[in-house]
Amino acid sequence: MAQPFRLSRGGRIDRTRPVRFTFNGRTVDGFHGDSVASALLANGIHLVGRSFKYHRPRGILSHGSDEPSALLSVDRGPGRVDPNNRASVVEVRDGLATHSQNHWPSLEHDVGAINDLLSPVFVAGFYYKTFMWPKKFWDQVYEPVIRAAAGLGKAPSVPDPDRYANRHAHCDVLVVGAGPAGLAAALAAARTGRRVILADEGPEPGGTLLHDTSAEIDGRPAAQWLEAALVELDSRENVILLSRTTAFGYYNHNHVALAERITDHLPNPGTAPRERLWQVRAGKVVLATGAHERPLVFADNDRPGILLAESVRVFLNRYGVAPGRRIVFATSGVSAYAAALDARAAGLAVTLVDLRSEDECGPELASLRAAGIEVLTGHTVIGAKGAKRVTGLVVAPVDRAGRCGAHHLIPCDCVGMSGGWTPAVHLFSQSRGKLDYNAAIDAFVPGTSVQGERSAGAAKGTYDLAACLTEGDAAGAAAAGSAERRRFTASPTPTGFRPVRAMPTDADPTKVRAFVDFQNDVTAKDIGLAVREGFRSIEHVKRYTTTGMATDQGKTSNMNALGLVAGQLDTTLPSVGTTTFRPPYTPVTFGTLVGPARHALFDPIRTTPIHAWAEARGAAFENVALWRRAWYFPKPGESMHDAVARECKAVREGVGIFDASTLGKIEVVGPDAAEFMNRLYINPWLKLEVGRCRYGLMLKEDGYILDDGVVARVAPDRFHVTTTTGGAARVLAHMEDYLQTEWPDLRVFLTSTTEQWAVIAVQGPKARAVISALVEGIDLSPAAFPHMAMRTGTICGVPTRLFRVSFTGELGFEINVPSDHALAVWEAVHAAGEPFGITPYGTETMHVLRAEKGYIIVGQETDGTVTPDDVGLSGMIAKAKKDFVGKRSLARPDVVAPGRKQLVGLVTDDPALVLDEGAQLVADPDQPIPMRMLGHVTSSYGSANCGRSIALALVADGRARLGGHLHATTPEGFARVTVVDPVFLDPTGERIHA
Amino acid sequence: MLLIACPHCGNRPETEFRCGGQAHIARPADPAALSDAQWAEHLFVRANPRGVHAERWCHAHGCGRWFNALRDTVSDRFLETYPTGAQPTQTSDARA
Amino acid sequence: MRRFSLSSLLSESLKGHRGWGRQWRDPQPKPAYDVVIVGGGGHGLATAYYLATVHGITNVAVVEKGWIGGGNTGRNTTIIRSNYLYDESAALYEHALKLWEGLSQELNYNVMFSQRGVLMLAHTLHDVQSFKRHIYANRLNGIDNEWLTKEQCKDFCPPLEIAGSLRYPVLGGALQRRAGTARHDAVAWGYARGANARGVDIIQNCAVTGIRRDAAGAAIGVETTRGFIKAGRIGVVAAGHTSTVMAMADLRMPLESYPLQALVSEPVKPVFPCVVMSNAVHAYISQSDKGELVIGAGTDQYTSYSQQGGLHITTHTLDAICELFPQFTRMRMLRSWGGIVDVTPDRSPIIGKTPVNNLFVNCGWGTGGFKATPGSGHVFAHTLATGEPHPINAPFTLDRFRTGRLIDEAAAAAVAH
Amino acid sequence: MLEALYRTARALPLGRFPAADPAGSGIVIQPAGAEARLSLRVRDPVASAAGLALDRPINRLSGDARRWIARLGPDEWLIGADEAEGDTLPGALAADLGERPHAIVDISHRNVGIDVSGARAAIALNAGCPLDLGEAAFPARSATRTLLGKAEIVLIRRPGAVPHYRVECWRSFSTYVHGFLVEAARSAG
Repeated sequence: MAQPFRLSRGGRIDRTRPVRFTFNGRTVDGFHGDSVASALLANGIHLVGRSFKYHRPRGILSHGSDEPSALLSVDRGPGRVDPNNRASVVEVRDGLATHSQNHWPSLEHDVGAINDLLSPVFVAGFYYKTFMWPKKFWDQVYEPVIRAAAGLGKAPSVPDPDRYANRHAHCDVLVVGAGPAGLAAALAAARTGRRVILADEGPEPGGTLLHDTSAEIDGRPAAQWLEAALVELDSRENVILLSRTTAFGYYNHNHVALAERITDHLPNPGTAPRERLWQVRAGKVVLATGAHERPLVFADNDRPGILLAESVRVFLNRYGVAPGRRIVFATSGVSAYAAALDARAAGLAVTLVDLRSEDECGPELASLRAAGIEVLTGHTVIGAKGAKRVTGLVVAPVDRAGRCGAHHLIPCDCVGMSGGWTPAVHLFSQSRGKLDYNAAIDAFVPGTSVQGERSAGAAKGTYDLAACLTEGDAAGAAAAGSAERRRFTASPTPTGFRPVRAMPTDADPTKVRAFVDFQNDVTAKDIGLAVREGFRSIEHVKRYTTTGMATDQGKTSNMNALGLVAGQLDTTLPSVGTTTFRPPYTPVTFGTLVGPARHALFDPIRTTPIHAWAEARGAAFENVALWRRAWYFPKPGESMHDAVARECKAVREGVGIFDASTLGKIEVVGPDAAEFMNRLYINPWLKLEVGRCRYGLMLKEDGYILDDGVVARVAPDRFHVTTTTGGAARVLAHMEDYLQTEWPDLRVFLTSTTEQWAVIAVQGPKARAVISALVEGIDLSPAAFPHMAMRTGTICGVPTRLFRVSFTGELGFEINVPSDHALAVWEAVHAAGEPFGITPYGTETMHVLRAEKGYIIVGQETDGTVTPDDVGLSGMIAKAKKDFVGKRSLARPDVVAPGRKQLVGLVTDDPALVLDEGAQLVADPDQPIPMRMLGHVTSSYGSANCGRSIALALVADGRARLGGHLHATTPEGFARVTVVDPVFLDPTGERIHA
Repeated sequence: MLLIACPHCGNRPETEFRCGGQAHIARPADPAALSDAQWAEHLFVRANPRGVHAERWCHAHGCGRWFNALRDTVSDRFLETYPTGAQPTQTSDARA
Repeated sequence: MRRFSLSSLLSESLKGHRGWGRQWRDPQPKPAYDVVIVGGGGHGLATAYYLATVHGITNVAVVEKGWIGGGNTGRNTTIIRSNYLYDESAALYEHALKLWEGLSQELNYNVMFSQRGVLMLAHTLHDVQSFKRHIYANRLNGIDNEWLTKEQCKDFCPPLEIAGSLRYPVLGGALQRRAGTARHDAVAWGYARGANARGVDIIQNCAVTGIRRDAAGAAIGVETTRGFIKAGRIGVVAAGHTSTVMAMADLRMPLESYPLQALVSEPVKPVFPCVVMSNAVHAYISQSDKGELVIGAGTDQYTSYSQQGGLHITTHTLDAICELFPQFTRMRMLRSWGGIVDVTPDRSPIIGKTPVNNLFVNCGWGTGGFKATPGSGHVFAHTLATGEPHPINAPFTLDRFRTGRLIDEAAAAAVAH
Repeated sequence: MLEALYRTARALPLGRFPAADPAGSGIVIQPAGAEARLSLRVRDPVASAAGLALDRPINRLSGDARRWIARLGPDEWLIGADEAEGDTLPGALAADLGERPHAIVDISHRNVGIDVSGARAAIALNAGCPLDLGEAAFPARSATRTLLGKAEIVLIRRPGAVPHYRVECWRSFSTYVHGFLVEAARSAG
């Protein structure tokens, strides 16, 4: 398509590099350097979307990230489709496919536009007043319809092929915004040698200098000054200059988040990440974020072709595009004059309508008229004509009292409107700085700072170019700790305006649709209704009308909304309040925030040195905390049930081998180690002999079980502590806390050795026979090496701490070897065990075997509300100890009261029935609901060794119920169970001492 | 993410630290001598001031040391950090 | 009170909606009330509403330092469910859920209670055991909650990734079909309008600065920025600020106030049909009527009144969301914010009397208070009206921390929300 | 004899990864070979033990590439040495520390080392490490425990003309840490 609205010259686009993309399937030509918005306008396309609620035709309002209306779905190839992109910030590139949103069947003919006819009903908050009858209809009819109508674009539906990156960065001075103030700040800071990061959201630094083509700085054209500034910044190693990078969040202690868009504008992104999150910790921050222009509020001000005045100027000067051939500028201030002059200079027909009276207007008026522009002062805009494109503006003279004279239609194909300026104080507000209202410029500006930042330029309400530069320089220098200051000269930038909340009109108010929030379809009438209904805080008005809640977060609408509320309440703006700005400044992809933390890097997968062996053997794995543990080892064709039954039998009848490396291990060393252990565990430690082990139980201070594990005394001043797999980090932290903060006098040191030692458990009657040939330096005979002993020696030539312990109830050894030797030792043990039929087993078999013995697992039988007595372990408590962590809590009234749940065994009437873990227990299954629950099943297995199912449970007064019956819930109903002792096998423990 | 001055390592990002709640709550020398109410107070009742708060931090992914800090819970600004067992030079609203 | 209905809406639409009056008055505080409620959030306003409607006590003031519903009521992710483990919690939240089911009609205000189902994902064998414990307990308490296989989870929530290759594969889930979401602001406004219509004074921009007590120590009124207000009984429902208010009566509370963050995406067409919670990877997500994905993040580790937390809390949550829903990496975060949640040692609320006569408290809802709003207000109104707890809130005493009779759902289930 | 036998058999978890410059970005990621490592804890240290300086500031490295000591906290040091020294070094340290309460714990197999070098190495590390790795804040001979993504590491900057960092992590995290560094190098552009 030819570009009929492309000006013959000018702009920063590269006319030697044509670019071709599509809009709703139609081919659109542009140039490198175009935004989608500028290219569409160059081709005369103004209708680009439908509004959220009323499905009104919408065009392009702005040239920047404040754009509320021109939201497109952008397709960058398979898997790279996403909605709600602002046409004004998406850069064109070959092959880009863009689509308008929120219409059916087409953008031009949208059935949803019926809503516009119903707009008298669909006012602010109408949905709170209806859709309540019949009650069932909300879920089934109303809500689905409302949802289908809402929602703008479509969410991506397939996984994203792009990668995202993260970078933590530090600098002395972070400058946000590379307009004149930001550039001056960055230059001043950079010259001190300090580390500077300068971030700008646009593809090209320069801000207003990119389109303020008539400006001069220090006697030369602004474009030259800009080029020199960029060359200097680029040459300095202490400066990082980031384009396409939005500072979107200002968090605590000068932690500022930036989103850098790396590849979206590239036709061939290669392997680069799509976007990068910069987490900058800045010494000082300079906020030079500029200002946003305010739309004027008049009837049908949302018609395609109606733009912000400064945006018209941007399209003309920066992109070489005429948004129309017959342009009317409507304004209440002087800044639009520059746009009008530039439009006239581009050869366009221009009329300017200024709300201000002739004497309110400044000397600039004369220059406009001198340029041949028709200027109507003291005129209001009554409304716009046209539907899918503006065709004219109805204006009328208006006096100071707001009385309108005769209406007059100015035909046009484009309107540039300006209601003044709003400093972009978002980041300042996010930094928790307090905003002050400056009546002179009718704006909230940065007031008291809370963090180490300063604002400069338009972000601070300073609009004049020379003042922006001077202020930026001062801010940058001060942030860098320099006393040097520069003064700049520049061409003047007239910016005064008369604040106007809604343009005066004499039209029937019930017929006027004057939009405040374009995207969310909030009109001035809606604001009025909210105030009438008692919503007076601006936060209430926002929430009731949804003004400022759209994807632009009210950048163009907030001040108009605030002003309308204040006007209606006849009060000042500050007393209505300003909304607190929250991150992000502009929407940020989840991918940017997630960064590399996807797939394998989402969370570490911890594996043991023996993992590869288990994998090769076809083991199934389960996740336990961050670990991946072998769950069971199915042989070909075996079900889990079969495999576990086989493994269980093998351990009791022969020998099994189990990877227990994930057990937490802590080396507790020091002269006071025993005393330390004594204070932390419920049982006694002072008299444990070197070379002996003890099962320890540890409580939190609230008396509930925290963790357990076997502990060996390696030397008088050295303990080898084990913890549960999931509890390792928690226990070490718990120990360090008490050691450092409660008992700093104890001479004890703690070191995690979880991963120093791999643990190979060899369990079963043949265990001794299997390892005896491999072990050197340790007498394995039962007399010399009894149950609950620990010896050091070597196995397969590798030094070992060999524990004779058992979590199965069988004769057993846990071979601790340094991790890098574990696989070799495991393979050697396995080979030595083959004549004995050694069977590798996983966590499931481990669970079954210990349940057969009634051994608890912390986290399964206990849940953070269970005391030692509840699980039948109160006998472990050292009676002689006056105190240990948690002891006092065991004497609380409700902990000693009868009725607590106690650990018992359960057997079902049907030996084949395996209860669900978590099944609840009742005495009478026929009682009415709600039933009285007596406890629940904590562990439940089919036990091949018992020849039936078994279960452990916590039951109220359980130990008094032995032999009694209860009923356990099943998916279908209930099953009768008998309460039994929790030890199902070998209650006297003969096997373990074999 | 807060920036926290570890007394040993200097300014470090919050993710390296673990917050341990209110500081200066000493474990009673003889818990058995306390009434249930006193023990509950020790275990559960916490100063929760809107303002300067003395709290415990551990540089868990750093030097591993516990220390104390005064922080304003409204601005989240740290007034000072100081070693476990020491007293702050400034006063907090929350006197334990 | 002008009744809301389709016909009143239509008739107003012909008249430019000039006929709608204020939804609640803006009264000057009277010198004395039978009951003064400190805190104009959902719980406080519901309390006032039920004092008026159930107990006939209408000489009531709700005193709010800012604007009503501006605290956690307007900052939460609006999840409503009742599938709690313990009898005490289950009774409390089920009481609330039953009230939710008729609330729009009761209040004549569409609170958009949407019973879209809350699906809690199990990622480990431990989760499976824990969820089944909940499901069975709920069954015996008459509360719906059912186990879904992972394939059934996918059917119920099509965007969910259930591949075994996930870091924490989905093993199944617990679904409460009656659970869902509601429009948070409307709850505050609906209760305010209903209470106002029955004579309750809702006094905004009025901060409590002190609690006045008589010689015997009993509370007799509140000092405020708009003067002293005498009160027969005082109910403090101040969420994150409870410690500060109670300190005015020299009471120290087992509470800590943490920042809790949440965020929404840009609005998109319906893509997410239910609420999904995943404790193992720390995420919960739903889609609002407006089309935004509403995502709850975690609490920061330190206490704060700043309503602002760290970025790492947000990124951590989104890591988990994008692990479960990998197609959402190209969605964009539109808005994030923080609330201040008051957390008790057992993460269950405190609703009832205090050691100070005539002073009552309703606090400690932590990260999950919104779902309880109607039930909380209902039982607290009973407590304020009669001076004694309703049977449902009787276990939620301050004294349980002395006796050890804690109601620790989180310890039992490791469920954060 | 047995000693020699088992040492040759030490199976390092990252043994299969060769040195790599995954992105062609000049960032070389090289899993370290087998080393001896000790955790030393002592409250009131002597100036040096076994020839290793204990009196350097916290978060400083001393020694050389084959025998180094990093002070990680007021009473904590991480010591690295040639594998052959693993058996003798604890005794030598203990002898010099005498009666001072201390703990020497062998963690040779707990820790895994990955060397990251190149002019842009710090950029790759900063993909997951939140510290300021600039010259002033983290000069050569800096050493500290910190984070890389979701894993705890010890980060050491070795002296030398080209930036050279040693990342030490626990054994079971080494796959994650290595994978993270490779991804970071790819994205460091």
